[in-house]
Amino acid sequence: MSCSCHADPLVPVVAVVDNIRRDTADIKTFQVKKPEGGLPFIFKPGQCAMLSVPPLGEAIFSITSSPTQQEFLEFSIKNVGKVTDCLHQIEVGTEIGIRGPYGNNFPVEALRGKDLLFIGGGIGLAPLRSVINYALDNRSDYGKIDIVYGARSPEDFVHRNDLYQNWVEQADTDVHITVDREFEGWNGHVGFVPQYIEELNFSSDKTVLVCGPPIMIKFVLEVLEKLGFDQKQIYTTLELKMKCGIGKCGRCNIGDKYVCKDGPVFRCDELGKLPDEY
Amino acid sequence: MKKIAKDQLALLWEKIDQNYQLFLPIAKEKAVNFSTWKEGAEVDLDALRTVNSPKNIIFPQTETYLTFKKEGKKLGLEVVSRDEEYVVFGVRPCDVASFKLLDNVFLGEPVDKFYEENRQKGLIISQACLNPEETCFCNAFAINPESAPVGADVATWDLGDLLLWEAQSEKGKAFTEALSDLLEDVSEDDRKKLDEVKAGIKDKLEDLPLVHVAPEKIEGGLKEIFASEVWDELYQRCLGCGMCTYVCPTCHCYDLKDYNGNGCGERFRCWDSCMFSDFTMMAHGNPRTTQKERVRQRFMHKLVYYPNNYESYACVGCGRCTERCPVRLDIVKVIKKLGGERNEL
Amino acid sequence: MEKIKEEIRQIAREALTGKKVDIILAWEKGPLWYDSYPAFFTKEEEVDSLTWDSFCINNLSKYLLEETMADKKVGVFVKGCDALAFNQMMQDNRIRRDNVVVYGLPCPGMIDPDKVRAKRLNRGLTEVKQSGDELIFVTKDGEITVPAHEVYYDKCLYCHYPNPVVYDQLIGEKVAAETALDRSERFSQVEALEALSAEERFAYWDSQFSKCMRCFACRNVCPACSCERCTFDDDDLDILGKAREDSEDQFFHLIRAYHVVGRCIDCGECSRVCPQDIPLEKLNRKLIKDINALYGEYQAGLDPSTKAPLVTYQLEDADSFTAGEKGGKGT
Amino acid sequence: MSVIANNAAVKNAQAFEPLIVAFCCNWCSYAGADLAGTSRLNYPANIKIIRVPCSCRVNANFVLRAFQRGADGVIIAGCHPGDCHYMTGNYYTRRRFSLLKNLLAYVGIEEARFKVDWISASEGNKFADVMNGVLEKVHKLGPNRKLRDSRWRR
Repeated sequence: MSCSCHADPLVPVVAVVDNIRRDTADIKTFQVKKPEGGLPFIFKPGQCAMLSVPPLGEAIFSITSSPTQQEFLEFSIKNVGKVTDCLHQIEVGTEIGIRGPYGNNFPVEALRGKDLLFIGGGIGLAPLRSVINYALDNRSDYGKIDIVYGARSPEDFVHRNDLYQNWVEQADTDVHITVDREFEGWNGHVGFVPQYIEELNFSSDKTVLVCGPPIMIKFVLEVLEKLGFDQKQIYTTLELKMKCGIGKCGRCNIGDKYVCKDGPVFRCDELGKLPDEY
Repeated sequence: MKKIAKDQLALLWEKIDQNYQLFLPIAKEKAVNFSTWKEGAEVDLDALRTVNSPKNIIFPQTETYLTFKKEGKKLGLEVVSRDEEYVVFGVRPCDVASFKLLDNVFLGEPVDKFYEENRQKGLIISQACLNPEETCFCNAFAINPESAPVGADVATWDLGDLLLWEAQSEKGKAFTEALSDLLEDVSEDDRKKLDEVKAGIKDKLEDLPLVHVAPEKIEGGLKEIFASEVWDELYQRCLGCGMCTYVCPTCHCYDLKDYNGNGCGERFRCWDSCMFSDFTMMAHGNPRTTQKERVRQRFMHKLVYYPNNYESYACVGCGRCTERCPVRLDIVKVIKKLGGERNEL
Repeated sequence: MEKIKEEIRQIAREALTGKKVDIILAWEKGPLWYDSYPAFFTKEEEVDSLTWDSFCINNLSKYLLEETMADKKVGVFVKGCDALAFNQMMQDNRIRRDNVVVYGLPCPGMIDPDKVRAKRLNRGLTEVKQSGDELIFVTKDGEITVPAHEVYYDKCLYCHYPNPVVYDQLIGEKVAAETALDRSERFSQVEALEALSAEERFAYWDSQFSKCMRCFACRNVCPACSCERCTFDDDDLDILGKAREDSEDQFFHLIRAYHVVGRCIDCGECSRVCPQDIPLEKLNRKLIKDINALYGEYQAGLDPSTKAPLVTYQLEDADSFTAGEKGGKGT
Repeated sequence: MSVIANNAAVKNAQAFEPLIVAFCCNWCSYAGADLAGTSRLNYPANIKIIRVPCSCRVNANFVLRAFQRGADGVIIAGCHPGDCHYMTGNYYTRRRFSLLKNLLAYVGIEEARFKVDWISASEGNKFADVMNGVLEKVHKLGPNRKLRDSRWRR
């Protein structure tokens, strides 16, 4: 057997789940590293990885930790299907398979010197968090950072520590949090994310990174347009069914692009060239 | 150029079989498919097209590539080693052309090493089509059925009781050399006969009912064709089976699945079909909810998306879908409906 | 059939212009001689391409599933076997009768293109005309006349119901219901297999099933396979694996056949569409034969108000396992 | 791999031990099994009993899946016709599995590998007899390879 087959992009390597944190009732954040310690691979903010839990198969997740975190990868995973359900049941120390990184990334180099506006909804904060932490770890490279985050209820917030502590404490960084409707004991902002963006009336010279449920993205884009943002200033991520991660299996094909390879990050003007099938 | 009498072919198979896994068009229970040769196998070199295309050899319908074993929290993964070297005999020029289209996908970055290895281990022997049938339209994709196609290591022509043989690649030459005791040199007469047969092909092609298919006549950009009203009508009769995608030599969508074999198991790659309702089904919904979107995806991919990426159509005009689709929703009808037809030749 | 074709077109036009229906389900002709396929007509002017010839094999009842779900009025043309399918789908509550106008077409039989090719009649063939019990193949080099039964589908030769058993309007004259072959003979191939040893039978079916590509054409074309979501399609259930593995092929075919027990109208569409020529009718007919033997003669699709054999029972039913082949009485 | 390979080697070295899967109705044959046990009637340990609420809960998938995953024989045991806890369940069982039994035989599965029978809660003897009968016949036939998934490790 030639050793070249080990390099096949479809073959995972073994990694170990080092720490598991429960964020919400159905979201957990997993820290994953090589059995001997360290990252299984080098990646950039916005990229994804395929996690395997044999014999149930694989699923792709965005890496929520920043590349500046050298000890482990983090994945925030919502329990929605067979693979995620299995992941939610495993204990610390369990070995899983991992392969990656896949897809393109947020253009962290090109964004240097710019004011950044992150807009996240629900679990959609996961890929953004990678960039946010990257930017904060290289704070002097970037301008003002605004983070708008919304969830259905206060119980549905992911990465609470970041939202309430780590990010707020940073210089020139504002976190704006909202929930969909009134809740007892909730004194913060109430309303959907798009409305909140409109209320906050951001100046249109910022670069925007959006991720969340498709319906939220749709309305956020409308509001941003109203506020005078150019499509070229807005980046978002797409999510389609993916299997191979290398742009061949055809599942995430949309137009002449493959989300797993040419995405998941798209600038909105490029997204406009694709058929509306996502 | 070499030749071999057709009644000597069994000796040839036997000889090749000693060193290679040999795939031939073999009839089994009424269906002709490429399968491994065994003595007594019913080889059918006259079958114009096999049911399953030879795609099944270079990109098998099911291919196990990983085994795993779980013990407590431990996970063991092992890559499955590949098969021996093989020879495929009797690949038609359209099917040879399809290999290049699959190569574009699988050998593009990041390279699919399993596929690459499969390709490297294979030797392709083509067989020219001297009697194309009514469902053939390879000429629409500039494929010459009588030719020695690019991508074949050896090209052959069936002249009734003779098979003419020409090595094309270095690999093909070495292979031919190793079979020299069974192959003899052709005579001037044989060459002449071949030239005559080849010359006669053009008329036969022009006589075919689907000769006017011309995908390059399709007008409009990606989004225009996508939004065309044609799809509203075309998809209606589609039953949503996956036959067209499975018999198609250029369809390459696949799935990766695990088999749970009681504590240990394996992961395999298998063909999948964009015609199936669950193809794009995710936990939070399905972006292609009706058969219309699925049918559109398949043909947009073949006629627009793939050409945008690789500058050729993802169809070779083999006629399998034309012959097999239960409701005759084949690519010819789609191309024509989109305006891909020429009036004169 | 030419005359009937004109009549069909007229009916279709009138139904559409009179807003009697929103859609007409019929057939259209493609570029090849055998190329008649299902078509959906919504406008009067489209009806000119409607066809009716000896290649209209597709059963249009299958499409009623989707269409009536969308709450549309549908006019559908049915042959004898399609009418059985229609009734079967009615029995399964898969069609809303109020939404459908059924136009019955007595069927002389349909031509099997494979039989035409086997006779090498397809070279330069442009048209096939019907003349009584004979068919005239019009080729570029002249006309060839062939007895119709030589090129009809096998299933047509056994067909006992060429005249639709259900319709709102019948078009043309009824045809004679005598079958070209003895109807009981349709089980002869089943009997031939039954006579073999277990090893021989397994070898036979193994080599048949192992050709299967799992394209699901047999399922999707079947009027009895009318579940909204097939259990095989649910990835998470993992009832049927996706691998080409003999046991998965066997599993699929046995369950498919078993799932249509008592509802299979024996239209043979599954075998017709199988790209690998797996004789699925030999599985279906085995089950039909056993139903007939154990629970009395039954033809699915004949009467939608009856119950299919597997959703009912008789106290005195025989079984095949307690005392020999058919013995055993219920208490 | 070595663990599995060793197990297989050990198994091969021993005499053939058939694996029989028996789907038993909760209201009769499952109790029949109990009775057989408490009456110290011998029935072999390599019969794996799966309790079902009624014999008609078993569907054809279950039977085929058992064969796929290593069973050498499959038994369905329900209440005698007329005695169903749910009034009519086993009448359906009777029709369904009469046909399935014939179908399995038709595709070449030896008839002795699939057995349906009626065993009441009081028929501990019959339970043991039926189980032993199937076991004996299957033992004679040898290991089942038909319908077995080649990837399954027993």
